[in-house]
Amino acid sequence: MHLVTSEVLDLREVAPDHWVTTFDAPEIAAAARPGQFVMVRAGPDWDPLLPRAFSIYHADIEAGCVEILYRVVGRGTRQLATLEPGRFATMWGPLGRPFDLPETERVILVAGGVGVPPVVFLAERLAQAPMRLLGLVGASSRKFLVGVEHLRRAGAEVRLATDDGSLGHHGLVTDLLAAALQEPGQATIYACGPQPMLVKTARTALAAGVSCQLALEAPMACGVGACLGCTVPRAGGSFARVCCEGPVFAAQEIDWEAWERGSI
Amino acid sequence: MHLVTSEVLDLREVAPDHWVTTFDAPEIAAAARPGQFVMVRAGPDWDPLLPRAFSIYHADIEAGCVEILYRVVGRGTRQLATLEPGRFATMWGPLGRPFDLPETERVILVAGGVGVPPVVFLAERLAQAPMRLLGLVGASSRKFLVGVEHLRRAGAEVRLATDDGSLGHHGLVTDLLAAALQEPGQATIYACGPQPMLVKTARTALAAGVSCQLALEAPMACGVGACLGCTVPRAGGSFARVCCEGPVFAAQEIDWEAWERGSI
Amino acid sequence: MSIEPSLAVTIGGLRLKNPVMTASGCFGWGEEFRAYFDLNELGALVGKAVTAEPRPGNTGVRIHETPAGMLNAIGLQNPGVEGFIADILPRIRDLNCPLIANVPGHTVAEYVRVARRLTEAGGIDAIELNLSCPNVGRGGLEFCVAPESVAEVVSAVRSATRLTLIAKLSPNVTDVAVLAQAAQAAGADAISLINTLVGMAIDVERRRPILGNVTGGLSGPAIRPVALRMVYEVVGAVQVPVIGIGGIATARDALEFLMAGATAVQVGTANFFNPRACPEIIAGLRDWLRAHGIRDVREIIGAARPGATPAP
Amino acid sequence: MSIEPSLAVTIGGLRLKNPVMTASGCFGWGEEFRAYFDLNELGALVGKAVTAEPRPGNTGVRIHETPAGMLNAIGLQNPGVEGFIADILPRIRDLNCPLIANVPGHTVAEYVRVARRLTEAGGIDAIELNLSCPNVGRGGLEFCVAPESVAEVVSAVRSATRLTLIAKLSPNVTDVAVLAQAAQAAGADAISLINTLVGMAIDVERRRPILGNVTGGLSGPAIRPVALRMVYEVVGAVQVPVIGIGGIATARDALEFLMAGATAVQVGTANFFNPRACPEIIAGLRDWLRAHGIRDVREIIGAARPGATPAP
Ligand SMILES: Cc1cc2nc3c(=O)[nH]c(=O)nc-3n(C[C@H](O)[C@H](O)[C@H](O)COP(=O)(O)OP(=O)(O)OC[C@H]3O[C@@H](n4cnc5c(N)ncnc54)[C@H](O)[C@@H]3O)c2cc1C
Ligand SMILES: Cc1cc2nc3c(=O)[nH]c(=O)nc-3n(C[C@H](O)[C@H](O)[C@H](O)COP(=O)(O)OP(=O)(O)OC[C@H]3O[C@@H](n4cnc5c(N)ncnc54)[C@H](O)[C@@H]3O)c2cc1C
Ligand SMILES: Cc1cc2nc3c(=O)[nH]c(=O)nc-3n(C[C@H](O)[C@H](O)[C@H](O)COP(=O)(O)O)c2cc1C
Ligand SMILES: Cc1cc2nc3c(=O)[nH]c(=O)nc-3n(C[C@H](O)[C@H](O)[C@H](O)COP(=O)(O)O)c2cc1C
Ligand code: FES
Ligand code: FES
Repeated sequence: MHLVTSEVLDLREVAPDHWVTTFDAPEIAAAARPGQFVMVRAGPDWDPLLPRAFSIYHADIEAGCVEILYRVVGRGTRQLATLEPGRFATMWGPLGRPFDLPETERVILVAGGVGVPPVVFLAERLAQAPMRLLGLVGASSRKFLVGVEHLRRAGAEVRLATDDGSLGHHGLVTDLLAAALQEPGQATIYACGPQPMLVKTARTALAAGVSCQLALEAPMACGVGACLGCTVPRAGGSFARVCCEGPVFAAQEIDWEAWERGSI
Repeated sequence: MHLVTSEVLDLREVAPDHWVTTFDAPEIAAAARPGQFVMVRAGPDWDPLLPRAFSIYHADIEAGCVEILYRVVGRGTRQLATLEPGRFATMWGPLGRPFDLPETERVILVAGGVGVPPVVFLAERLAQAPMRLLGLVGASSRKFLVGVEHLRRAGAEVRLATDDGSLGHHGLVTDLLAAALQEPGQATIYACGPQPMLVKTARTALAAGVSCQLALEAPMACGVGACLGCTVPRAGGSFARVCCEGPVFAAQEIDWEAWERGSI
Repeated sequence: MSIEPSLAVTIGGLRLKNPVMTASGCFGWGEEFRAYFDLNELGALVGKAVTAEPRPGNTGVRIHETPAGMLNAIGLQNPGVEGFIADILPRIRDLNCPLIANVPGHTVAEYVRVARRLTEAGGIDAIELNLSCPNVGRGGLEFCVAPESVAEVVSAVRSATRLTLIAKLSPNVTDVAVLAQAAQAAGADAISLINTLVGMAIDVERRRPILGNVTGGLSGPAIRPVALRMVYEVVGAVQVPVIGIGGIATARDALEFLMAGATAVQVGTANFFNPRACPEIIAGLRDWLRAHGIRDVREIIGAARPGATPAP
Repeated sequence: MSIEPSLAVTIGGLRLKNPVMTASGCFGWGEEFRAYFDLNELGALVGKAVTAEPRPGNTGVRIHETPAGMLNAIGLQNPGVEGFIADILPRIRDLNCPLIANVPGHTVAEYVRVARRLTEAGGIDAIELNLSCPNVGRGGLEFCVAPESVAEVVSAVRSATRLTLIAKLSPNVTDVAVLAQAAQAAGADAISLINTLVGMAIDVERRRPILGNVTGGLSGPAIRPVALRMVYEVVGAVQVPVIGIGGIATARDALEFLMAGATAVQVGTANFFNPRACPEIIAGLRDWLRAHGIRDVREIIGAARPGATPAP
């Protein structure tokens, strides 16, 4: 874990309201593994107060930089998107439990909305591996489909879904998953996205008996395991902290029904 | 009074930690008079919460822009100095009672530290007037002397004082005032600066029977007369609001002793 | 839906065209804001505190910024009820929105005297009893903490005026709901809350309290969660309308209070950092209702309370 | 001056190398922070609440950001006193700074039982009685409001342990000084305050309270002015040392509490937004004292109180 004052090297809008910020953070880049995240504070004042968690989108060990991809939805992301190159943010990480690497011949990557980053990072790390990558990417509309080129560059076949049908399958990305599971070859599923998508994906995987790892989100204060704010219900009965026991969980570790019920 | 979302046109550091921001604010520029101020909020979030008051340094009616000069000392000014050209701030004004224009043959402008702006603005408006301008400018050290060139360009003779003797008189700017008052010709004094400088200036002027107007500062919440936070003791006994009954007061209007006592 | 939603609500005898009022001490008597918007847009205008005698206010520093909030120790500076009636009232009488006077006091007699004079003078539509001003020595402070004294003040003033009577409560108590019940039982037409939390700040370099008065009242967005919780509690404890106050700066903030069960809200500190806060909140409420296909703001009052119809 | 200032202070039987502790529930048992600094730098480590039985914690949303603050409704999740002694204590025993356990309770017996087991187990240097947890139903809440119940809990635990005993008070009361006096009279070695203010937030789109528990505790810089005022009040009312808590995020904030008369401070929420908050505050205190030529931090304790020597 490294706590750094990190310079912004680049800031670009990759889709409407979707931004990528590149930070100079060599120690974090060197340690980062797909599925992990960083905590970022973008300003010196007390509102917004808490850091925000962002999945690592790219970690370039040689260039020593870390990229995050985010959608501007509230105070934290709005503030972040004003940090032009040359400005600084405080960042700590890499945090959390990363994806376990696959041992199957096929890998299915399922991403919804701004759930793309960890899945892209994983695909890049698997680009040289001897397995077939299939990326299923969903968004509300074609203009919000991000990270697709990165998946293709990593050698993945990509199938798309949009809620409004403006590109690819007209419907949910999880619709594509059922079909993909019918195809031959043992697969491992990796998923990140909004809660309903994750719940659906987990249930599909559990029903099909396919190994599945999901990167979860929960409201976080500290990101390091201290506040107990980010808990999700474990299949066993107790609570697990998303920030340090996750964010990646295997499908069978979570009590999906309880999580659905307890969510805002 | 105009409330505008104003674009930053220019931001430059004119001395260590001293910045000038130029805002696009045609209505305010057109209405501004020397001694008046604007309230500025530089960010969308709630910390810092309150707007900050800044004297108008320049108001260019033709270009439609307003300039302020400030020293970065706390949260508000630090935030302001991050607003690069193209960013926006909320601004309202011009506010407060301006300087009454002089009717004497000589005008003595006394400025300490970041008290320079209203005095420079006044000098510029008097540049074409048939009177002699004498600027007395003080700062802790030569590198913090700002606005001097503007005073000279407006036709003023300028005398300097620094606390550390690095340029001009080694001592306080108010030391220069006593000497200046000995010189021939009836004078009006205009002053802006830290509280001790204003108190000294007012007492010197009252003792010499010379007309004197001073631009005061007080902690402000609203800047428009509503909160009653910015009061200073009147010579009569009651309180005056700096934001709307001032910031400019004649020397005889204020109970200087009570103000000194009550200050933080 | 393109139907214009209705924003009107009723508080005692007051009909408000919308649920947004100004908070006492944060808007003068409105004159300072005429340059920024048409005051007639307001649901009601609550003015500065009016005391029996003129008050000069506190010496020394009166306000200090804190994280997402501010401390004030103004000390009830005002020209007294006679000065108010002679000098201020004539200038604001023409306004086309209800005018509410805020009345603090040291003794029951003082509350009654001011309320009576304001009623006689005419032009004022409601009286908000400030049962909680922490800034003037012990003034008013004794009235905020015990239900008996709240009841005493409210029933004495109730007998002295036919105007709508609002009891404004202090948050610096263990159980605000009990005070609200006492005020209701004594004849208050409505409860408003919260007044400021008592706070303080120290100037570390000078090693002394920053405010001339040592302590002051904390207001602004920082206190909003506390205010909302107290409003939620009080709405569950009384039947009269509750007016929510504390840190409201946006239409979304106002919606939180309405959904907690407040019939109306007051906007205080926000006027200082945005002179157009009130009209923006009113417009924002209207837009939100329209966007959600809600025809009447009263449909969402209490919508987040147990038993309310869940969001569609 | 180049002399290294002394930061050491004493709280009951505890000698602290500096006056900066962590606040309960905001630092785990420190293990999460070992990656960010050497925990032995701390004046003391106050750990998570330890209850008699294991507690799963609350369901639903547990934290929510507010302006310059946050709400939490964790629900005292912890493995219970036996789980703590078996699993956590062995891992932290080696620390070279005093360890303080925070103990909430539903009944006097529960407080006593946990305090006794922790004393027997060894390795814990002080017990902080959490007399104010607002998050678990009525749990603890009854103990915070009446001086009699505070006294009852404190004196029962006092008889059960020889460890330094700190009474942590709730700010959600009319008169915190009276509670502090009750705790002192019953044998508390120190008073710590404040715990969180009860607050709430509503999700306007879903029309329901955001927190699973409806209300939660407000902490962070937003509450600092209230905390400072209460500390200032309590220091004037008791003779035992007072530990200031609430919104402390910088050395300047800590200095405000020390100058108000606190002997030490606790840092809570700041650990979440800056994992190095504690060591930075300790270093900042040292730098400030050095820059001001002060050799001993105790010289500035109470420096902003009436009668203290004014700043040079
Ligand atoms: C492990 C992890 C990884 C993450 N990775 C990413 C990532 O890669 N990219 C990404 O974009 N995000 C990611 N997130 C989410 C991210 O941390 C932020 O929560 C998110 O970006 C929103 O932050 P914000 O400050 O902009 O919005 P906030 O201001 O925190 O608001 C968040 C949402 O809640 C709503 N909201 C706020 N206040 C209220 C209220 N009072 N009532 C009702 N609704 C309200 C807002 O409208 C907004 O939609 C991740 C989160 C976790 C836990
Ligand atoms: C009419 C008027 C005109 C003005 N014109 C100008 C101008 O032209 N140029 C200009 O630079 N300024 C001007 N000011 C002052 C300006 O409004 C700001 O107050 C000033 O710039 C400092 O703002 P800040 O937000 O940076 O500092 P703040 O964060 O508000 O702090 C102000 C000072 O107080 C100190 N401080 C803050 N908190 C504490 C605390 N808890 N304890 C002890 N000390 C504390 C800070 O260190 C700092 O020195 C004017 C003020 C008025 C009223
Ligand atoms: C500068 C100032 C002056 C105030 N004066 C009064 C007053 O005279 N009477 C009163 O009942 N409340 C007074 N208040 C309290 C407000 O009306 C309101 O209850 C409180 O500030 C919380 O709301 P806010 O957070 O929106 O400001 C004052 C508040 C401020 C900030
Ligand atoms: C997430 C969280 C959990 C907390 N848990 C406890 C607790 O278990 N026991 C306790 O006495 N206080 C608890 N507190 C209160 C803090 O110890 C502290 O009193 C309060 O947060 C104010 O300090 P701060 O503003 O520095 O956070 C908790 C606070 C937070 C934010
Ligand atoms: S975010 Fe604090 S424990 Fe996970
Ligand atoms: S700043 Fe509010 S009255 Fe002057």
